[in-house]
Amino acid sequence: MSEKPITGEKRVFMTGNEVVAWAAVAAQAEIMYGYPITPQNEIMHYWTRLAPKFNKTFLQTEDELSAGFTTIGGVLAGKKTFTATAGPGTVLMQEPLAMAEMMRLPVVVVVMQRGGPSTATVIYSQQEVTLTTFGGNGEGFRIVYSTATHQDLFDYTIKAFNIAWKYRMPTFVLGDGYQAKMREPLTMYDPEERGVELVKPEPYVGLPGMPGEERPPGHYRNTYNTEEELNEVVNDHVKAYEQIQNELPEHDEFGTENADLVVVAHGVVARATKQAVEALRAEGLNIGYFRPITLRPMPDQALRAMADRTKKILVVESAQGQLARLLKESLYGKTVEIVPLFRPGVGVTPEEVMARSRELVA
Amino acid sequence: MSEKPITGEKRVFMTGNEVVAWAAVAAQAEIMYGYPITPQNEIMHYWTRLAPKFNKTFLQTEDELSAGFTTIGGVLAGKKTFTATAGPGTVLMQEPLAMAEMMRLPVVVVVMQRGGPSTATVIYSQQEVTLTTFGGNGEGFRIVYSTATHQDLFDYTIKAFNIAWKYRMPTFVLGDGYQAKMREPLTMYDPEERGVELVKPEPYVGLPGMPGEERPPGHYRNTYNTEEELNEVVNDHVKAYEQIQNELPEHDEFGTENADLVVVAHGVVARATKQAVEALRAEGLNIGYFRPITLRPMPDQALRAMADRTKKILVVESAQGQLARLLKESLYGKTVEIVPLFRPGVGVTPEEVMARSRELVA
Amino acid sequence: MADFEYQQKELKRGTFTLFPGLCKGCGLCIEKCPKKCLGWSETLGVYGMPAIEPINKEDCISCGVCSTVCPDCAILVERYGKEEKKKKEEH
Amino acid sequence: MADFEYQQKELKRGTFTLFPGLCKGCGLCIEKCPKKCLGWSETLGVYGMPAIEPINKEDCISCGVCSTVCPDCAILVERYGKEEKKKKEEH
Amino acid sequence: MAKLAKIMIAGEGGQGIQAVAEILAEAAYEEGKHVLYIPNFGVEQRGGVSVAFLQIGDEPIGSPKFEIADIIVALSERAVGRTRQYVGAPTVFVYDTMVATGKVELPTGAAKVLAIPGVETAKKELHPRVFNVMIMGAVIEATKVVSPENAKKAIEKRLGYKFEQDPKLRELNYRAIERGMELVGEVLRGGQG
Amino acid sequence: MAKLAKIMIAGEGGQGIQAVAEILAEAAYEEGKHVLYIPNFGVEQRGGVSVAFLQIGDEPIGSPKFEIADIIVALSERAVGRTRQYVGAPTVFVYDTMVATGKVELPTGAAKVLAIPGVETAKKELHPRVFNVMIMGAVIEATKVVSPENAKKAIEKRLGYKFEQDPKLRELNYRAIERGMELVGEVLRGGQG
Amino acid sequence: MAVQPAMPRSWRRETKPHKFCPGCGHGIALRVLGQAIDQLNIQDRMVFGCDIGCSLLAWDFFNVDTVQTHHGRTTPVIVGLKRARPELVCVAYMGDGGGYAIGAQHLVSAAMRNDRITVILINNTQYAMTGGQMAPTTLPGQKTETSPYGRDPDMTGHPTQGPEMVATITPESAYVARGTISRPKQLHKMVTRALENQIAGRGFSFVEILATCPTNWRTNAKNTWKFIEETMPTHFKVGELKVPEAFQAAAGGEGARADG
Amino acid sequence: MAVQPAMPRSWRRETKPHKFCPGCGHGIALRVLGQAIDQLNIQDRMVFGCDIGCSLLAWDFFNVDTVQTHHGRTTPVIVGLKRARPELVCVAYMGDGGGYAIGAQHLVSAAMRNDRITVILINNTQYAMTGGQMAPTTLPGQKTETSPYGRDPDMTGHPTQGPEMVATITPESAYVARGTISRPKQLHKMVTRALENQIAGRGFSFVEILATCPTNWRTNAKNTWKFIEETMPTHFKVGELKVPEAFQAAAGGEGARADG
Ligand SMILES: Cc1ncc(C[n+]2csc(CCOP(=O)(O)OP(=O)(O)O)c2C)c(N)n1
Ligand SMILES: Cc1ncc(C[n+]2csc(CCOP(=O)(O)OP(=O)(O)O)c2C)c(N)n1
Ligand code: SF4
Ligand code: SF4
Ligand code: SF4
Ligand code: SF4
Ligand code: SF4
Ligand code: SF4
Ligand SMILES: [Mg+2]
Ligand SMILES: [Mg+2]
Repeated sequence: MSEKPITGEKRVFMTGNEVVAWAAVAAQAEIMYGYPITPQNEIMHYWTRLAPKFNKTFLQTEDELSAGFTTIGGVLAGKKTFTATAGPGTVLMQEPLAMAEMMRLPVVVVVMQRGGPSTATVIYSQQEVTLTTFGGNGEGFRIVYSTATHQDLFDYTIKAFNIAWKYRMPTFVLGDGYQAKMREPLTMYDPEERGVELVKPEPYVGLPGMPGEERPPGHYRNTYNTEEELNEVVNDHVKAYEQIQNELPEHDEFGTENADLVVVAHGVVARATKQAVEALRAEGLNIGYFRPITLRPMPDQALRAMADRTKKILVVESAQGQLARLLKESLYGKTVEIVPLFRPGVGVTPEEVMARSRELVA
Repeated sequence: MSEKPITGEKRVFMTGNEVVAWAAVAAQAEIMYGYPITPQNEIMHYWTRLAPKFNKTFLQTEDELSAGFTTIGGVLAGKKTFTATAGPGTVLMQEPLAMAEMMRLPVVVVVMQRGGPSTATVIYSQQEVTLTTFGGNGEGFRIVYSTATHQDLFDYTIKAFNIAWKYRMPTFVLGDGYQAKMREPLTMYDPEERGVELVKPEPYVGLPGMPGEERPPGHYRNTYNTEEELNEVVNDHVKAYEQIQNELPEHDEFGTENADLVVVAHGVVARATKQAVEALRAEGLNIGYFRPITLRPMPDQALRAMADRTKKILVVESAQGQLARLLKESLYGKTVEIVPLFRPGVGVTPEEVMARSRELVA
Repeated sequence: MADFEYQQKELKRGTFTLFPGLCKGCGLCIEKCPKKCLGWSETLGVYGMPAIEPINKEDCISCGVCSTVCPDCAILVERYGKEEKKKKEEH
Repeated sequence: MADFEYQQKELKRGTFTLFPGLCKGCGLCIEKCPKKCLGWSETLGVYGMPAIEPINKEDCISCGVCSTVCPDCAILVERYGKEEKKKKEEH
Repeated sequence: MAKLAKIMIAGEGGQGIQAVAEILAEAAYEEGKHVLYIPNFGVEQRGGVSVAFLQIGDEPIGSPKFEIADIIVALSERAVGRTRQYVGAPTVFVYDTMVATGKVELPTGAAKVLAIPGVETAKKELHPRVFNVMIMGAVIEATKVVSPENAKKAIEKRLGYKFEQDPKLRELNYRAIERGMELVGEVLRGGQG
Repeated sequence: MAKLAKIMIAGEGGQGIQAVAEILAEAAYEEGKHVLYIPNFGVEQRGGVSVAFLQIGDEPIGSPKFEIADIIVALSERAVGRTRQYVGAPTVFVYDTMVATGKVELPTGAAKVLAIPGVETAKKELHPRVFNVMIMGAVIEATKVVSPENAKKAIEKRLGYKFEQDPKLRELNYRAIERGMELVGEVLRGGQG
Repeated sequence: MAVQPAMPRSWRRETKPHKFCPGCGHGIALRVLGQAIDQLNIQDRMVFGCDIGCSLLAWDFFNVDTVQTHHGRTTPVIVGLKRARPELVCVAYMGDGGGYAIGAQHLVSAAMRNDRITVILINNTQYAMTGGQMAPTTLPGQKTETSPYGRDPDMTGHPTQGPEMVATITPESAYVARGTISRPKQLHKMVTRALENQIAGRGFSFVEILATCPTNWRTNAKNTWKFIEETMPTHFKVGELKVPEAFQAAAGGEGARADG
Repeated sequence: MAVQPAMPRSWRRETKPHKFCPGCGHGIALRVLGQAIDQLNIQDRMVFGCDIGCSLLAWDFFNVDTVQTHHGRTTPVIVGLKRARPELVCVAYMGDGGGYAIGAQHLVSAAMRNDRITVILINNTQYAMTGGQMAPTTLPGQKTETSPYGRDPDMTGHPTQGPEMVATITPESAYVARGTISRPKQLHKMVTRALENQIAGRGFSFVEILATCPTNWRTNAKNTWKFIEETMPTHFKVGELKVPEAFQAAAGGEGARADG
C-alpha cells in the first residue's frame, strides 16, 4: 500500500495502546502476531482494524510462544514484524527472544507491564524490568526503551523498529498498564516527512538465485556442538554490543548539578517524580531529576557523572528494586547513598515523592 | 515404603545426576515430574529406576510448563515433589515458578546449566544465574544454592527440600553440565541418622473435614482485582523474605584478610579458583578466595566485610557478568575494584585464573 | 453468614421467591418463562439494575424454568404440596 | 567441493559403487539385499567402522535396493544400458 | 503547580461512568487543555465498581493517578466505599441521594459533602438513559473545567449519528447536562458542606 | 599442587573410549585416589569425536577440565585434530599408527609423541572388540596412575557377569591390558619423542 | 431459618452473589457442577482447579478446596495433584482459550495419557475475560475484537471441534460430551458421569459446555438465548461422544430419558 | 567429473556425510524430501525449518534456505514465515517429541487453522537426541530411559496416533499421511503430495514418517529392520489418511500403483 497512514503533523487524543498501533503503522511495520493479554489487548484491536486499510497482516496465535516464534518467522521472511505482551506473557516470550538474541534477529516487542509475580493483576506495575532487560537463558543482548508519555510511545515505537533492524537485535518498548489504558494528547507524524529514515528490512530467506549455486544458502542456527564454538559466537555478540553501547543510551535530567538529592525513576513513574521535583524546586529545594530512557543499555556515563555531583539518590519505582538493581550496577564504585521508594504493583503519586524527598533533604 | 534407601555413611563414585536422584530419595522426596533436557536427563533416568523400589512416582510431562505445573500440583497435594531442567527449559519453568512465588509454594527445582542463549549447547555454562535468581515477572522470592562438588549436590539437594518446605518458597539447586555429567567420589548418608530433621510436607488441599463446615476451604489464588490488594501481598512477601534473609546466606572463604586480591566465583568454577588461589598462596602471594553458596540471597554481609579488607576483586565465571551483577548489587557503596574474568559458555581452568591473578597483583 | 433478603409471592400453584441481592437483572428468566409472566421490578438488584418479579401472576404455572436458568440462584420456585394446594383451593 | 572417493565394481548387470567416505557401517544395506550379496569390507568407513562391499558378486541383480535404503547415499547402483549389457555379454 | 483539576467519578458498571469521563476528557482536549484520563479496571468485567480518574489542567500532566481528588462523584454505596481513600481537605464529595447512607459511611474531612438527587431526577424528569449525562453536567458545574458548550459538542461528536436519527435525543441530552448543572448549583448554594 | 595426572583419551564414537576412562576412574577410586572423570558430549549422538577427561590424584580435584594434559591418547585422525589444543610442554602424546599422518598434522611442542600400533595389534593378536582395553593398558603404563591389578578388578566388576558365561573373555581382556602396557613400554624405551 | 435460595450445598454462600456478569453461563455451569458434587457426596474430597479467564472468578465459589492456576495450566496442575493423591476427585475448569489454545498441549497430552481427571471447558466462542477476542471456537463470520470484520475461516480456520478431537485421541474408558447451559438437566447428567468416570478410576473425562457471555456478545437476553440455542448448535453438536460401557450397562434405557 | 553419489541436487554435498548416526532414518527421510524438492523444482523458493531433536542435525543439510528453531517451535516459525511470504514453500521438519509433546499446541493450532505449510514429523518412538527417553509414540512395553521397565499404557497412555488426530481436526483440503522409511517410493509420493498441496494453496499438509534410530533402540541392522517393519506398523498404520479431491481426480487409478 502506498497510501500514507499519517500525513503532516496531527494532534490526537487517544489511549496508549492505540498510539502503539498507529506508531507501528507509521514505522511501516507490516505484520503483527500476538496473543491477547491485558493491558496490551487494544494494540491488537486497533491493528486489526487498521489492517485491511493499510494492507497489514495479523494473526492471533495460540499462545505467546507462538506469537514470539511466528514473529521470528515474519522477520526471517524479511517483513517488519512485531508483537506485544505483558506479565506472564512476557515470561513466555523469553523463549523466542532468547532465540532471536542468539541469532541476532531484529524483533520488536511492546511490553505493557502489569502486576506480578504470576497472574497477579491485569492493571499496572513496573515489575517487568528485570525480565525485559535480562530475561533469557544466557548472554542475550537486547535494547530496551522505557516510555513515560504517549509522545514517547509514538516516538520510541518508531525508533524501536529502526534500531532493531539497524543493529539486528531484539528491541523493546517498555510501557505499562497506565500508559496502555490512559488517554492523553500527543502529536503523530510521518517519520519520513520529519527526515527520519526508516531502515528497510532484509529477508533472511527466499532471496533470488539458486542457493548453493548462485548464492550461498541461508543456514541459520542457534545450536552449537562444542563449548568453544558457542564461546566464539557469544564473544562476537559481546563485542558487537560494546561497540554500539555508547550510541544507544538515552536519558533525561535536570537540576542534578550539586544537588542535595536526585530522584531517579523511569517510565510513567518518572512523570510523578518530575512533577514532584519541579514542585520542590519551586519551593527552593536543591533537588534534581534523572530518568533513564534506555534501561538496556543503561546510561552509565550520565548516571556516574550525576552521582559525582549529588549528595543522595532517591530511586522510585512501582516495583521492589528492579530499577535500583540496574542503578547499582551502573554506579558501582560510587558511594553516594541510594534510598529506595518502592511501591511494587501500585502507582506512585507526586505527593509521596515530595514527602520522601523532603525528609531526605531535611 | 519404610525401607531406608541409604543406611550409614556410604562412600560412592558416580555422576552428579545420579547424586541428585539419590539425594532426593534421601530427602524423602516422593514425586518427580520432569521433561528431558541435556544435561539433566540422568536425574530422571536414575529416579525412574529407583521409583518402584522405593514406591516413588514419576511422570514425564509434555513440556517444562507442564513439568512445573504438575510439580505444583504434587506440592499442593502435600507430597514432596521436585523437577529438574536446564537451558530453554529453565526459561519455560519461570512461568510455573512465578505462580509458586506468588502463592508461596515450596517447589524444589534442580537446574543443570547449559550453554545459552537459546538452545546454544547441551553441555555447560554458568549462564542461568540471572534466570534462576530473578527469572519471573514481578517480585518473586526464591532461594538459590550453587553447588561446586558432588558432596554439595547431595547435601544441598537435601537441604533444598527442607528449606523449601520450611519457608514455603521455591528453592533451587543450581548445578551445571559438568557437575551433572562428571564422576567423582562423595559420601552419601541418611540425613535423619545424622540428626538432620526432615521437614514434613503439609497438604494444601484434601484435608480431613467438610470444607466450609468443619474447616475453611482451601482457596488458593494468584490473581488480585486491585493494585492495592496485590501491593499488600507483595509487601508481606518482602517482609517475610527480609526476616529470613539473614538466616539463609552461605559462603566459603579463606585468605581474604588484608588480601591484595580476592578471587570470587561460584559453583564449579569456584573449584578452579580455589585450586588457583591455593597454588598462588603456596607461591607466597597474598590472594584470597570467596565463594557465595547462596546466590539468592547473596551473602551480603560477608561480601561487604571481605570487600573492606581487600584491595581488588577478581570475579570469575563461565558467563558474561551474571555473578558480577549480583556482586555489584551486594557491594554497592564499596570502592574496591572489581575485575572481570568472563568466559561465557566454556569452562575456566586454574591456569587462566592464576595467570590473570598474577597480572593483577604484579 | 447473613441470610439473603427476599421478596415472596404466593401464586396459584406455588411460592415464588426472589432474592434481589442475588439478581443481576440479566433478564434470562424473563425470556425463558414459558408463560411470559416475569417482568422488571421497581426493586433494584445487586448491580443497581432493576430486578425481576412475576407480573402476570395468574399465568405462572410454577414450572421452575426461570429458576433453572438463573445463573445466580436468585429465584426460588416451590410448588405447593397436596396439603397447601387443598388449602389454597378451599379459600 | 571435493569429490568423494569411490570403489567401483563391475558386476553382472551393472556397476556397484561404494563411497567409503559416506559409509557409516550401519549394515542396513546388507540386511536388505534380496540376494544377500553384501558384506563387510576391509576398508574403513567414515566413522572408523568397516564399510561394506559386494561379496557374493555373482548374485547381485543390480536391483538398487541397497542404495535405496542407505541413509547416507553411500551406494550407487547403475544398471548397464543395452549397449553395455551387450558388451558384457560379448566378453 | 498550575491549575489542575483532579476529578474522580465512580459508580456501578451499568451507570455509564466511563462514558462521562471520556466525553469530558474529549471536551477539555478540544478546548486545548492538557488532559489525562484513565479508567480503573480489574479481572471482573462487570462485578467491580467502575472508577474514572480524570485530570484537566493548563500544563502537561504528571502521574495518571492521584492521592487526593478535587472532586469526587460517587453514585452507589460501593462507589462511596471505594472512593473514600481519595478524600482530602480540598475535596468536594458529591453522592447520589439514592445511596443508603445508613449502609455506608460518608467520608469525613472533605471540603464539602453534597447529596444530589441524580437517579431520581433522571428517572422522573428526564429518562434513566441520560442519567450519566446529567452527572456530567454536575461535574461541569462543580469543576468548571469545560464549558457546557464544549461538552455538548463532545456529545455531538460521539452520539451525533444517533441524534441524526432522533433529534429529540439531542435535546434530552442537552437538558440532562443543564439539569445536572442545576442540581449541583442548588446544593452548592444551599450546601450542607 | 600434589601429584595429579591429567589424562585425555579421544577417538571415534565406536572405539569405546568412554568405557576405558570409566574403568580407569573406577580403578583409581577403588585405590582410594581422588578421581574426576568427565566425558565430552554434544548434540550429535555419534558424529563427533569422543573425548574423555580424566584426572587422578592424591588430593581433591579442582576444575573438571584442564588446559594441558599430561597424557593424551588419540585414536583417529579427527581425534588428533581435536586434542591438539591440550598439548603442552609436559604432554606425552600417544596416537595410533593407523592415523594417516599425511592427512593430519601431529602436535608439536609435546614432551613426547608416540605412535603405537593399537588397532593393528588388537586386530591381529587379540580381537578388535578388546581394542579399547588394550588402550587402557597403554594409559596405565604411560601414567602409572593405577596398578594393572586394580584395573583388572575394575573390569571384573563391570564385565564379571559376561566373564562368568565365557571365561575366555576374561583372559582376552587381561591379555589386552598387558599387551597395551607392552606397546607403550616398547615405544617409550625406543621412543621417537 | 428464613427462606433461602436453592443453592447447592457445595456453593459458598458468603461469596454470593458471585463475580460473574449478569446472564453469564458460568453461573449455570457451576450450579450444575455444584449439584453433582452434592449428589455424589464428594465435597470433602474434591479439588476444583480454575483457569485464568472468567473461570478464575470462581476461585472462592465453592466450599471445596480450590486452586486458581495460570492461563491454560489448570490441566497440568490437576494432573500433578491427581497423580499424587488418586483418592481425590479433581476437576479442571477452564475456558475455550485456556483449553484449546494456550493449553492445547496439556489437554491433548492428558487425554492421550488417559489421566483420571475431569476437565470441564466453557465454550463461549471467545476470550471473555480479556474483553472479547477471537477464540479457537469463534464462529465463521463472528465479529470479535481481533476479528473485527468477522472471523475468516480461510485465514484462521473453522471453530475447534474439541470434544470430537478428544474423543479421537482417548481410549474407550474415557467419557466425552458436549453439553449446553440451556439444557441444564442434560448437562447435569453429563457432568455427573464425567465425575463418576473419574471416581471409578476409569479414565479421562471431558465435558465442553456451550455457555453465554452477554457482556462480550453484546446481546440482550433475547439474543443471548438465540445465539446459544440457535446459532451455536449449528457448529457445535450437543450430546455424548464417548460413553464407557459401564455407563451404558448401568443406565439401561435411561439415556434417552435423561436427555432433558 | 568422476563418479559421484546419487544425492539429490538439493542436498548440500559439502556437509556430507551428514551428522546422523549410522543407520538413522532421518537420512532416508531427507533423501526422499530432497528428491521431491528436485522434482518439483522448488529448491530456490523453499524454506526448510528443522526442530531441536535430531532433526537439528539437518541445519546445513540442504542447499535450501534453512532455519533451525527451538524444540517444538518449528511449526510457529514456519507459520509466521509462510503468512509473511505465501509464495515460498515452507517445510517444518521435526521429531515426535517436538511435534506431539512440547509443540502439540502449535501442531493442532496450525492444523485447525489449515495453515498452508508442510509438516514432516519423524516418528522414531522416542526422544533420540537426548538419549532415548519415552516419547508420546513409545510403544506399550517399550523400554526407554524414562520407562526403564517398559511403557505402561495404563499410567502413561497409548502411543499417539498423530496423523489420525490431525485428520480429525483439519478441513477437507488438508493432506495427511503416514509413511515409513522402509518404503521409500510410497514415502516419496506422500512427501510430494504434501508439498504440492501447499504449493496449490490448498491446505495444511502433514506426513508422519516411521523412522529408524538404531542408536537408541540399541539394535543391530537386523533388529532395526524388524522393529520398523514388523513391530511399529502394528501400532502405526501406514497409508494416506486424508487426500484432497484434487489429487484423487488427477491421479486416476494411480493411487494403488504408487503404493510401492
Ligand atoms: C500466559 C498468559 N497469556 C495471556 C493471558 C491473558 N488472558 C487472561 S484470560 C485470557 C482469555 C481467556 O479466555 P478463555 O480461556 O476462553 O476464558 P473465558 O474468559 O472466555 O471464560 C487471556 C488471553 C494470561 N493471563 N496469561
Ligand atoms: C525447551 C526445551 N526442552 C527440552 C529440550 C531438550 N531436548 C532436545 S531434543 C529433545 C527431544 C527430541 O525428541 P524428538 O522431538 O522426538 O526428536 P528426535 O531426536 O527423536 O529426532 C529434547 C527433549 C530443549 N532443547 N528445549
Ligand atoms: S415458574 Fe415457570 S411459569 Fe412461573 S415465572 Fe418461572 S418460568 Fe414462568
Ligand atoms: S435470571 Fe436471575 S439474575 Fe437474571 S434477571 Fe432473572 S432472576 Fe435476575
Ligand atoms: S543391487 Fe540389489 S542385489 Fe545388488 S547388492 Fe544391492 S540390493 Fe543386493
Ligand atoms: S546402508 Fe549405507 S551407510 Fe549403511 S552400511 Fe550400507 S552403505 Fe554403509
Ligand atoms: S465476560 Fe462473559 S464469560 Fe466473563 S463473566 Fe462476563 S458474561 Fe461471563
Ligand atoms: S540418535 Fe537416532 S534419530 Fe538421532 S541421529 Fe542417531 S539414529 Fe538418528
Ligand atoms: Mg472463552
Ligand atoms: Mg523422536
